[in-house]
Amino acid sequence: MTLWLEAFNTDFWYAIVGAVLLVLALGAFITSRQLIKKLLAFNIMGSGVFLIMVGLAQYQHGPDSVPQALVLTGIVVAVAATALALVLIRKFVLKGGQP
Amino acid sequence: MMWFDLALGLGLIIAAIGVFRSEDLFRAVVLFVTFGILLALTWLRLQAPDLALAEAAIGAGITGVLLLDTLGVFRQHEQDINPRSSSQLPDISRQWAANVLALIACISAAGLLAWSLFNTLKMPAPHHNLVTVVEANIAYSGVSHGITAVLLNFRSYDTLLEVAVLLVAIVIGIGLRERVTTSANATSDEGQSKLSEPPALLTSLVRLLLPLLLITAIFVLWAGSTRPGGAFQAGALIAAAGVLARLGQIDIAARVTTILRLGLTLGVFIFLIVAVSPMLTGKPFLTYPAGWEGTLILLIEFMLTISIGLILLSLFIQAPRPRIPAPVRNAIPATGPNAETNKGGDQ
Amino acid sequence: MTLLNIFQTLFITIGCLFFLIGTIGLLRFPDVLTRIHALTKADNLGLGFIVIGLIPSMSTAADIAKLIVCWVLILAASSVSAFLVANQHIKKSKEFKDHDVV
Amino acid sequence: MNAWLPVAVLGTSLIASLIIFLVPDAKQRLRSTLNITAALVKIGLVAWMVFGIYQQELFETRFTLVPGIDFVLRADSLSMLFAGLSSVLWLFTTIYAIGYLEGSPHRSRFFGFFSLCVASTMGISLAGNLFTFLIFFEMLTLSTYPLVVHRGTQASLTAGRTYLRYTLGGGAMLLLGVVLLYSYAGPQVGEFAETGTLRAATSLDPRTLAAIFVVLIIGVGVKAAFVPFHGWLPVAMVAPAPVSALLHAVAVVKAGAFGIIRIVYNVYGIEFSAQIGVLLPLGILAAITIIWGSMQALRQMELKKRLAYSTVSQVSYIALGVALFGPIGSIGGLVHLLHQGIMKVTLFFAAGNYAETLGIHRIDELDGVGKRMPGTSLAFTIGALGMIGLPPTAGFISKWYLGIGALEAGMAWALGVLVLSSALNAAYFLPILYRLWFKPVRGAWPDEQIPAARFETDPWLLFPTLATMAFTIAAGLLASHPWSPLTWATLISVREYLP
Amino acid sequence: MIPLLLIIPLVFALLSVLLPRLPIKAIAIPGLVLQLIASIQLSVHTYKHGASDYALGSWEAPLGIALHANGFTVTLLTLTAFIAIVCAVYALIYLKRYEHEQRYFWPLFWFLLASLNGIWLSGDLFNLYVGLELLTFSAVGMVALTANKASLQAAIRYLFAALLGSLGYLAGVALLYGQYGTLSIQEIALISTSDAPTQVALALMTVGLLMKTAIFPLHYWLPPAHGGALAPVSALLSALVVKASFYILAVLWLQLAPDAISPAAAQVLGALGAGAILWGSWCAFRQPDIKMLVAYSTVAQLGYLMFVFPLSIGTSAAAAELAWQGTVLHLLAHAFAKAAMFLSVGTLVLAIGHQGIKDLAGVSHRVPLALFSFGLSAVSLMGLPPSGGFNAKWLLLQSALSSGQWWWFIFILGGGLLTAAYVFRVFSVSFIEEARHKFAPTHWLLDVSALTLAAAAILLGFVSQWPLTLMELVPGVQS
Repeated sequence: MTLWLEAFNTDFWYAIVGAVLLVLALGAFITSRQLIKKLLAFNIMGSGVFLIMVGLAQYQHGPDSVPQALVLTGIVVAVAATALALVLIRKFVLKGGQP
Repeated sequence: MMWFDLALGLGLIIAAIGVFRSEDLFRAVVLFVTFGILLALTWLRLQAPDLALAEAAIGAGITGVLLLDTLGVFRQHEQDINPRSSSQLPDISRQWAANVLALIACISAAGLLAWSLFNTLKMPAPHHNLVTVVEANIAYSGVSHGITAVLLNFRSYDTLLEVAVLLVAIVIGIGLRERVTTSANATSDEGQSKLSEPPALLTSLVRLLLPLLLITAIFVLWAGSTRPGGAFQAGALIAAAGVLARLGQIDIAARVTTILRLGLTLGVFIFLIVAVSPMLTGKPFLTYPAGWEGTLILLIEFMLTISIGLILLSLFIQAPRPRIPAPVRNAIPATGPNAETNKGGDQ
Repeated sequence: MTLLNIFQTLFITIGCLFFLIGTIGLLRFPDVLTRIHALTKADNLGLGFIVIGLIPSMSTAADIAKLIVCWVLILAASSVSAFLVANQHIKKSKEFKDHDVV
Repeated sequence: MNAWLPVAVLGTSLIASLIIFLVPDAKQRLRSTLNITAALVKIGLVAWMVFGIYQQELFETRFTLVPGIDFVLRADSLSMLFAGLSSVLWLFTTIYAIGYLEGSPHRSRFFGFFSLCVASTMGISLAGNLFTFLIFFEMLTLSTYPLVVHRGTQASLTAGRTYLRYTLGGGAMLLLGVVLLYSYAGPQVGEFAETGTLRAATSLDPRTLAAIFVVLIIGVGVKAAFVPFHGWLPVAMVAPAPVSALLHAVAVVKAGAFGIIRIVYNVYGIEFSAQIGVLLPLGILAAITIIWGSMQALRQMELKKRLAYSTVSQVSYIALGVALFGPIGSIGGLVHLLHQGIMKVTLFFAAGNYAETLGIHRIDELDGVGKRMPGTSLAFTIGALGMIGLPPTAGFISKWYLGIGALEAGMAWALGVLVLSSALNAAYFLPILYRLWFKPVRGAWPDEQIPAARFETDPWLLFPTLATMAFTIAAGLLASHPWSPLTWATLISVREYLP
Repeated sequence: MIPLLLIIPLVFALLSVLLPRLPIKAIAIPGLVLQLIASIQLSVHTYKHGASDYALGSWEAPLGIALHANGFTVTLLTLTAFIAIVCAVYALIYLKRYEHEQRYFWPLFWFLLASLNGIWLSGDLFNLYVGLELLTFSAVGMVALTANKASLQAAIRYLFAALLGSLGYLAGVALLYGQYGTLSIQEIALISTSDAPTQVALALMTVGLLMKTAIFPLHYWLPPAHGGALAPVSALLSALVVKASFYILAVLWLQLAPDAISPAAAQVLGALGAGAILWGSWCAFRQPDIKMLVAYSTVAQLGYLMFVFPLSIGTSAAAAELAWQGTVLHLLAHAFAKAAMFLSVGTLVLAIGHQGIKDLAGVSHRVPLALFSFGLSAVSLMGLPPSGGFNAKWLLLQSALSSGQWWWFIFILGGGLLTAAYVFRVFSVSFIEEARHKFAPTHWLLDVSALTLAAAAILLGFVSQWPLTLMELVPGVQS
């Protein structure tokens, strides 16, 4: 029992939430047919991974700026990925593709 | 405080499920933006204010705007090509196979993650503790805020590559613009944005908000060296200002001119120059000259803010839009400026 | 439980109450216009109360000023966005033929 | 200088092929001179090396290709036998081909691949270890495929496909065998030593070595057209005459036979292979092929098909000679490698002449050709007699030695096989000779292209045929001459059987 | 100077974004020559002094990012520089008729090179992630350049698959950071233990990287992307981009935590590789379109690379050494041969105007040089002797035998025969006499560049000693 109590310090809980988000988003990514839904699933999956990264790194010795810097880079890369995907999807739909 | 974390965590998961289950795309995007805001709150709970700021500005803000703009383009595209059935019935077998595959993937991923998370609990503290190392070296990094030190000094190569990633995204965006961007079509781009005259109230609010946004952006940039803030968040704020100006019909960076290209590449260019110059005196790549770290980092951050702002803004403006369909175009001269074509659901 | 604490908790609870009313209004009202009405009015008022409730616990004058500026900005933004949503709704829906649109 | 000679021999035809590829089709004269000079230079170099080997000099080029395995070109007595044969016959085939392909399109491409093919044959003969042998063995497949499909008709394409299926399969088997041998017995086993390297390695278990031997022989046997794998040979008859002559008399088939000789003599060593008892099955397989090939040849009514099946059986004579555990037997096998080459080339040249001048493809159209084309028919007759093994020709000598070798090795049944096959050879060659000389001409020739001018056919075609015919007779009569193939073969087998 | 290899492509990329059309083409070749010189200079340096480390911003490994240049990295750098020059020369002429694409091809080309060099040199897990993302974006951009419906769909599918892969990789990095507290590969290699989180992290990273290397079950995105793209683009993608994620996988499995991986897991990867060979060859055999045939052949040939895992984990050092050498040679030979094949196919399609294999009739004497380079590269792909492909196959076969895993034999040998099956489909058609289409003349430089790469593949067969000795100094397995 002691394990679960200790798990409830905030950081580890958010790591678990991140893991759950990752799994849910993975399932949604594969099943969804619409490209935008896939893109949303990708973003949520990214956030899940970031939560795991910061949660796992910080649950024992408090705030650590290295994973936070990495996640900041990760968020910016995720935005770039979303913007690129949207550019491609819009052009694809304008050329007569199915969203 | 434990109950708040529990609620916030569950809230995140419910928002995510909401996004996946909703059929209508608009609903999904709105729920996604709420998910972004909840995530910003979580970062606060994880004592990562930088990430909260970034998530709110970039994750929920810019991504939300891009998604809504795309939905607007889809809806307008539907109207142009006489609305037929939204999508023909997908063949069931492919859907069934996708579901089974998704199930297997989810179960295996969940099992793996649970098994590893469960074991990390039993593990001793990790061998290396970078927190102490960062504290030890922060004095030499020229800034007092840990994250900015890591981003722009200890791991500055990552940041360089990351801005290059942003630059590639916008280069592709410009590359895929409507092929016929020669003069004949360029005016129509202009004409189109002038088309739907925005309500006066919006323009006045925009005129009020713009200076305020720019001041906060510069403040966030400046605070970066000591408090949470920095180039990326400031860049996102500038992009938000640009988007607001675009909605309020104040036209900036609409057409791809050489000045815009210079602006886009400015950040990486200065970063490279600052990184390469010490190499002439024999120091390794990306080292800052001894006493100058603070000022050089600020210089790079300033340039980065400008180009990130411009890149994120251009990603919004240059994204492919349907050219004005023929019937509407010849309708413009007759009825004057306030023709009623709705330029995408930007509200 | 000094006087200040009572004052603060009182105002913040009133603020939350107004938020609660706003959300109930959102759920109960039938069409778009009434819902915007409920949302903007109740929430802004609620926020005002919370800001007042928070002011005593702020240490420096600058923080208080920031809080108030936040409130003013939210007021401006929510009213303009409410107006735009209404404007859009009128343009879209059929029965408001005669109203001209600003 | 010695280290660079083998590479020079290989280089002549490689460089020639690259240049010829670039020469446009129209420039007939330039291409012909290039071809012939390359052939003459090669013969000169080979003669120089033969002279050097006679003085016990060593010619070797070696450089490491993959760690632990070297690319070795070494000229020893056995390689000179095959190199000499191919370089001489390549000269005559080139002259013949220039005449044969007078009007046809893409000649540059043909001659480019033609010299590439001979380069790989040279490589096979000069290979110093099993790895280099494998490299050139596969290169041969690649360079002969375009020659088989040269005409571009649907029939030649299907023939090409079957040809590939067999040869690539064989190549894969050989690769498998070589890798098994290298990893089981170590890379130094691959080196071709005079009396075989495996003899020393007594520690290895003979059963696995025998299994590896079988895999190697199958890999090489496809090209040597042993019975179950000979399918590609008759089908590849669709190719133009010089190709089937070069392919079946010199290049592909002999490469297979040469491979068997290398494996038995230089890798396993004749005594060791006898020890692990692989020679007998090899001999039986060769015997079956000899009998079966001759039987099939009887049933063929088309001239080139009959010659193809006769090649199938003749090549197995070499394998039989190798399987006869005794110096005389191996001399017979080795010398037959050379004699059969010369005789078969003459026969194919003659067949090509008939097809080219009179348009004759079937045997029953051959009535009374002797009068119309006396020279070619004489060459055909000499070649046929050689095949049967009558005294004045080279064929007689190799069969004679094979017979004695069989007796000496105590395999009387091998002698029986030889006699039976000679009878079968007579059965399918003599009727042709009878038609040639004693049958009256039946009506007009199917498709007379070259009129009977001063010579019976194009001089370019006639002279190579007569030259090779002269060689057949010379090899037969001057057998004991110090420079003759027979003495050379005895020199090789003497070295094979040293202590 | 290690960082030079990172700076040159980035500077030229920025110039290509800024400058108008003409100067971009002008600076392309000089920049690439500069890069080749830098990589050769680094190779010579490594040959003399062995592996070298380089701390960026003079911050040591656990905190800062360390670049690591050993024998394998240097070989890959020179390979990238060489193939990039030839593809650039080809693209200069090939893109003459694609006016708009040309403007945006060159910046993406340079960013691709920058990310490739970054990945070869980097010794830091998160830095590899950012490098992979930059690589994916520029590759997707190049695929989507032609902006027609099919290429856009292929680009979207490629982008989603690659993003999914990088997220898998990032999840693994997150777990590893949580477990060891550092991101530097060398640091983790020292203290790595085989416990649950490390194995799960490796599993996630492996699945992510398999998705990005398009190994058998996760290869659905590669054929439309590589088949539909412009010829120089698909040459670069097939030869280099796909190899980057394989390089990271190899570094992870063989350097990061060799003892954390069970031989059974390695056998699974080997099975995937075998499946890739069979499935790729089977699909390639059935493709009517020549570029799709070559794309599926990439899927098949990538299967060979997977054999390094079962042959080097849990086997004797000698077998592992042979397997590693064989894989390196195969990687080099496949890069040359596949790039040459895509370039020659590009010329053929340019001359004929159609992409069907049946339309190739009569090509053998109208566009002989292109077909000749196609033939040479086919020889190397099939692993027939004089080529580099043969040496690689030879080493893999020997390693399979000495490690006693005979079952890989069938796939290595069978793969060669299957490749022959679908390659000779092209040859048999090209020897047909009457041509079906009018042939447009093609620029001679197109043929020359394809020929140089094909000749390199064949020459590798003879000089395969150089890269291997370079590897010997600091063999990938031990360092």
